[in-house]
Amino acid sequence: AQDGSYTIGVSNTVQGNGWREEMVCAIKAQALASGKVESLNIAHRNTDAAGQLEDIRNLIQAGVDAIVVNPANPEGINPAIKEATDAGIVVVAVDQAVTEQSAFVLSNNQEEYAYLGAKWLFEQLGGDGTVVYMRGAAGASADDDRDAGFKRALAEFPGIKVAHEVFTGWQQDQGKQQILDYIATGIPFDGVWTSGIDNVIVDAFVESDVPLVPIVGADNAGFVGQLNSVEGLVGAAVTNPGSIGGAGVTLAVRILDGETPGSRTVLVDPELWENVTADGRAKLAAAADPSLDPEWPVSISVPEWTNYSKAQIIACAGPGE
Amino acid sequence: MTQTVRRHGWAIGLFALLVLLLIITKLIQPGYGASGIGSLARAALPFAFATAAQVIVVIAGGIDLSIASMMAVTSVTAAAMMDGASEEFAVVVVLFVLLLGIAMGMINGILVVLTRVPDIVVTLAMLFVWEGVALLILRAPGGAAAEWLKGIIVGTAGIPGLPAEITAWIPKALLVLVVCLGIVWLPLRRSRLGLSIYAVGSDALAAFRSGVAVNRTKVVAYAVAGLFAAMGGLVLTMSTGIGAPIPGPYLLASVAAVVLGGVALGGGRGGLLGPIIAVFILRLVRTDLTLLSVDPNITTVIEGTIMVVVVILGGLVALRGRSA
Amino acid sequence: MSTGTAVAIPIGRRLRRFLRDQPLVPLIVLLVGLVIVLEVLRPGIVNERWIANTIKFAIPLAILASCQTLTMLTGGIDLSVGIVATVSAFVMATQVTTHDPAIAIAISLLPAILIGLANGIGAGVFRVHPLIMTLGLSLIATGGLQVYQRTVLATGSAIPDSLAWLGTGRTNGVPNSLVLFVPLAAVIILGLRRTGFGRLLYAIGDNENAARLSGVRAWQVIVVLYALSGLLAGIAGLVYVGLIKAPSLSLAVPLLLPSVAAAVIGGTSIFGGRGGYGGTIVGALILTVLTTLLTVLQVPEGARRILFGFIILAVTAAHVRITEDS
Amino acid sequence: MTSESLLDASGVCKSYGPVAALRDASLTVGPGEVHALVGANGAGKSTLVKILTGAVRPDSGRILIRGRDRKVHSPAEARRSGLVSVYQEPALIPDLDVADNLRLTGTPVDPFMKWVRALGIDKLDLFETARDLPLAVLRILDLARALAIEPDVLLLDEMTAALPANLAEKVLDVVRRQCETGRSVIFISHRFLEISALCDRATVLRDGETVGVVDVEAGVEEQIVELMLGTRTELGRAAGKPQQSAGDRRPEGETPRLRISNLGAGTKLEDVSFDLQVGEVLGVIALEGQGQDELFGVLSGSRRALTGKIEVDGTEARFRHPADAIRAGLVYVPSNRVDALLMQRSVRENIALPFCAGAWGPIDMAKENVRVDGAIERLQIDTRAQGEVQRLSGGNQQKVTIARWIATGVQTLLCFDPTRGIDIRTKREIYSLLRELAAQGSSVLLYTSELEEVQLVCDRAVVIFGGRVVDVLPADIANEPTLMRAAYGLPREVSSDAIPGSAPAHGASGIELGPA
Ligand SMILES: Nc1ncnc2c1ncn2[C@@H]1O[C@H](COP(=O)(O)OP(=O)(O)OP(=O)(O)O)[C@@H](O)[C@H]1O
Ligand SMILES: Nc1ncnc2c1ncn2[C@@H]1O[C@H](COP(=O)(O)OP(=O)(O)OP(=O)(O)O)[C@@H](O)[C@H]1O
Ligand SMILES: [Mg+2]
Ligand SMILES: [Mg+2]
Repeated sequence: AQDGSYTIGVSNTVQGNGWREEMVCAIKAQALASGKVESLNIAHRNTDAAGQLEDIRNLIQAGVDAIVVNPANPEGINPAIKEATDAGIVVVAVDQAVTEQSAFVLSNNQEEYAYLGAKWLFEQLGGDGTVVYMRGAAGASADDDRDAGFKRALAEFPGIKVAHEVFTGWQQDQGKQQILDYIATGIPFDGVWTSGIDNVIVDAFVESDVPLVPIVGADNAGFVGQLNSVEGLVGAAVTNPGSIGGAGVTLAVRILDGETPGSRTVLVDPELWENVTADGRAKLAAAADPSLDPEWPVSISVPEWTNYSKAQIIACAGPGE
Repeated sequence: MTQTVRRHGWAIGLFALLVLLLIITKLIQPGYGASGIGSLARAALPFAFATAAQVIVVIAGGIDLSIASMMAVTSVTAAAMMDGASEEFAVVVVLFVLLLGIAMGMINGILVVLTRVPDIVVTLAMLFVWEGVALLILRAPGGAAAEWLKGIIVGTAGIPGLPAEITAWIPKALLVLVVCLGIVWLPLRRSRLGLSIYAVGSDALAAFRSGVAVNRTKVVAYAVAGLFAAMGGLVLTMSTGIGAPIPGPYLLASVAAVVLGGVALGGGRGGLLGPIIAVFILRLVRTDLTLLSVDPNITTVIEGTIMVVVVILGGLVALRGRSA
Repeated sequence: MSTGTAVAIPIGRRLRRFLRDQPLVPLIVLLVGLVIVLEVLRPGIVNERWIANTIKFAIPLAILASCQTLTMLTGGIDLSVGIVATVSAFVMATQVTTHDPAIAIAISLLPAILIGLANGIGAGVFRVHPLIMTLGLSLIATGGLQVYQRTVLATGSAIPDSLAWLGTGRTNGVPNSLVLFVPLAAVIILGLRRTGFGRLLYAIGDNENAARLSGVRAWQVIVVLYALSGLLAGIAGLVYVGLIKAPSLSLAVPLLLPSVAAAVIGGTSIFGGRGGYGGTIVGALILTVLTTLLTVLQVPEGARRILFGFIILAVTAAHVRITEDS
Repeated sequence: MTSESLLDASGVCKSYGPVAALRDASLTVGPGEVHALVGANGAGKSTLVKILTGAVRPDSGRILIRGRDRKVHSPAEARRSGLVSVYQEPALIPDLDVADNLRLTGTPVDPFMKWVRALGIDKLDLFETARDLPLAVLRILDLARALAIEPDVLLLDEMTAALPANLAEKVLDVVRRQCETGRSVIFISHRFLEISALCDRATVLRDGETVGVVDVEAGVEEQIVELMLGTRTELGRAAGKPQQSAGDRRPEGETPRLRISNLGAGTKLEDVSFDLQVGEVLGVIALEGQGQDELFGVLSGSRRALTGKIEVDGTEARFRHPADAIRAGLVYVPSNRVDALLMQRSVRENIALPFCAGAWGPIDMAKENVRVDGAIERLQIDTRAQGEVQRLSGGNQQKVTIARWIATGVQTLLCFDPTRGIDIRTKREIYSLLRELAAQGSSVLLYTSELEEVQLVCDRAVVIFGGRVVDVLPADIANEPTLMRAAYGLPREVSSDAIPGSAPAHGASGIELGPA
């Protein structure tokens, strides 16, 4: 296809979650901003790897030039990716890696995400104490990767014990009930690590009138706002940009334009913003954005990979809309 | 003849709708052809098995909310067992997993019978139980599948005696579906056991008085559902090459396909053909919406609307037919 | 043959009969049992604050379960309550940034009633099975919510103080949400027993044809019922968002299956004609306590789900056994 | 039949919660015997049958089959011991066709078809779904299926209750032939004519106890009734002739309560016209399937008329829903209680149901109590098991369906075979109730399959044949032979002084079902 007339397919398997919604908006905004994408074809629903196979094959039938996919898991969709690349379609996996060699990968480093936050938390506690470990959804591969990172950090701090491990299922309400229950037991603990269900945890402490402990969360707008404003809250936000989807579009367009990158895999390493040091506070203050949905990550762009404006991503409009 | 048409009227109507949709698909995307049909068949496979499982339980007057969870259990079991094992061992795995499915279905059925709690409640509880079992077997997606198993549902089938022009259009996945469902369903449907399943769903008291062992029949229906669910789980592992412990979206889809296919929720009425065609229709609608690159959120609205409208139309047609 | 009058009924039989006539009693016994187990596993957990939290979380569930109770009495079910509650919560949270809270709340209940009305028209007039009708509409509502979400991305969201007070606040240790819930529950319980509409729900669930022959226009009852169910779900969503304080696109969706379970554990027959709301409330409490119990149990997640399933089954089976004719 | 009994049950007890269905029942049946099981509604006849055939487990009791102790746990086991029952409710699977129903029970088709023909049904489509067959045909098929497997003991629970006279006669013939081959039949019926024509002995149940076994011979009816009811009084008198009806005293030219002109509906009701006067009980007589179902359907608002019109008190009425008919004062009592009752709800809720239909708001409990209690009292409903209507016996259930309308204040009562399967005392209560209502100015349209009821309660009778009215007779000449002739579409005899009580010569001509 010539410049300015690419058709890009998108496949995503989780619907109704702020992070994923931001990812889709970033994809739309970047497709529009690039000026090289004629239309987007988005398959976006709650399904499993088999459903994603179906969506990718439908996209192949639709004759797209490239597919940006947030894989349901690293291996399950390999057959369809292979079929796509065999048909000459560029496939870019974002957020999570895929093991199929013919795909390009532009992913957030989930293991590093957990390691970074956990390490900061354990250091904050002086390497000694107990923490509540609030994971994501049992059986999800991103959760498994994060678990590996968390365990790696834990191994480095023999004085830290996990007082309580639960799965929030990445659901705000479950996370809140779980932490309220645990607070009610009266068993003391020194810190909380969350897999991104964070602002409701801070709320739970405030509502229960118990002293806050250090809390690690993601860079969701709600939590970042709390780190800036809640009295006595010590915590850190680890970035996990949903805008990686926009970066995926950029990569796909570059490859279609003939600029194939040297490496097939690009890992976007997370950053950590804490509110203990002045430096960290400055970063948090700069990142805070109360106009965003509290569930949306504040890192609405990926430097060097996206070039849309904030207005564009919030407008959430793709080419032709 | 008219008897057949009357009895299978709904399935025939659905089939016409499917053909119409295929024509529309071809109009939308002139390149749509054998490969498109092939991926349609592969996409339909897990849904079709989940639906077949649901059909038999619904005909027996129950409902099984644990089907997707059983599929997850069998899928992770198969993937975990095949991980690092030889290609031949996969045969053992397949047999084991099918038996496992039957066993899980039997447990569902026995609990329904023993506890006297309504089916929907028992299987709701078992939904959590089987989900937990799947998580205990594999805590994250993983495992492997034998190459020959993966190959079974890829490509087209050469059937001896048929010209290549035709066989080039018959995906292996469709053949697998027809064979697996046929092997179980056809002998069952015409047997006394099959009649008993219909009888129990239609009127359990009358069935008991007709000498049907009601409880045993129910357990059998659930066991066959477990078998179909195991096939569905295997198909998941075959198509993805791994097992995933989180159940896919097969439960509600199976209920929808059952109703669209003309099986009465309440039991005793309907067959397997209609619901399976309904599965293909639902998958093809999905394809068309993707081909048309409809906004994904609108897609959900359209799918919901189609479900409701088809059932309403079906109801109106049935009313018309009855009063005529 | 015993000839004397049966004076000495064995104590077991008498207990059974008592339990059968008072089906709430065994449920409450069970609830207390679970609480005791919890206290044994985690001494000190059962305190005033925990009880308040449990009630706070049980109330939205109980309101959602009232939708299931009412519809199940007619032999139906409402699978759209999870998304309807979410829609209300989300619409309220986004509208409140530009409107007065009272107006935002009114606006947010509108889609809830409309979805309920559509369910009712499908189930009552077109005779679509409620399972399918409400499932289809929940798909439609999910899509609609996503579309709506796109249009309000720039507006942001907020939780009005009044709802936060209602959802999370306590007055003298008593959760504020009881202010809403106690009258609501009383209206539902009395409405079922002492109004024509309540009686008609039972009648339609028991034998729709008989009701028809007695002059009942069932479709009218069904339409009103599902609209009411939508309204209740909307209210539940508002209370819930006041409690969680984070309006997400899937806020109350995970409560759908528990809402069915609460009604069933509470003794409402899924086939219609039998049950009541009192049991449902206890059922919601049982589920909430059970969730806590499983959270504090230190076992693998898989084992936790297995236990959850079996406990629900055991509770319902015990209840069936106690309340059925011996 | 003295030496060796085929079936010997003794000390059978069965309780359903607080209700003792059987306290101490016994029954002995010899080979080649037709044995009647009689008792009032709720005496426990059906329960005993269910226990004998394994459909219900007894609490205690001993059952000997051919002298050997047997525990039957299911109807299938009972069948293997040679006991087969035709239950009070149809037992064909509604969603299976007849052929599949036969396959399900392993019934051989040829003998089955032979019996079906012998029982008076000439045309039967084996591929018809059971749900679509009329009740009477279902009962016949049940019986044919039982006969086809040649049981030693055949148990017939109110087999003839739902049958039109021509089919009932065939059943009696078949039963007679059955015992000629040495097989036995246990026969339950509330019709003494059938019992005296057919049975050798009768076991009488009262309140779940066997209170006597009598040989059936001339004049034994009084004895049976006495055993059955446990009283001696008021039984010699029948319900008596109709009182001087209000219809006769009506001034000329008054508008009738209900005027039906050229009514047609469905495929069976073609063209029916008649008037129902104020204060009149009008009988409707028809063989099975002559359009009476459609007629009552239209009048009760459950189905729509194709042609013709209905006038209520002189104004034309159109019913699109039973609610419309009820508003016009036409209320319907179906013969099948299952169609009319909320089985899991209380007697009170069942009776109060029509009030709730119109008033969704709060219920005035005090007012409701007065009305409901009044109706219960007036119909003498046995309310021991009033928590759930399904625990009442058939007769009491039937009373509840009528009580509902008594409580509402009835203008026009449409009764479709209200005494089907009801014991003689309850029947009489219902007869006098209908007369009482008429005397108070209500009108009653009464379809009945028991011809003698016309002279017992009606003022006039219309006879419908092939979807048309073929005759209208005043009660005094509407004796059974006359009605029977008319029902078959034969012209009225010139001299109509047939002797009441003489056995009607029906069933001779091979009448087919459906319109002629
Ligand atoms: N016997 C029947 N056969 C076919 N359809 C029926 C029958 N009875 C009712 N319906 C249809 O079922 C729906 C609900 O019936 P219902 O009797 O409760 O309503 P209704 O009050 O009769 O409605 P309307 O006022 O439109 O006549 C209506 O659409 C009605 O047309
Ligand atoms: N399933 C049941 N649950 C509770 N009570 C029952 C049940 N079945 C029967 N009974 C009660 O047992 C008694 C005997 O009932 P049964 O049906 O045997 O009477 P019957 O003699 O056949 O009466 P009918 O002539 O009206 O058919 C009645 O009082 C009835 O209410
Ligand atoms: Mg009986
Ligand atoms: Mg009876």
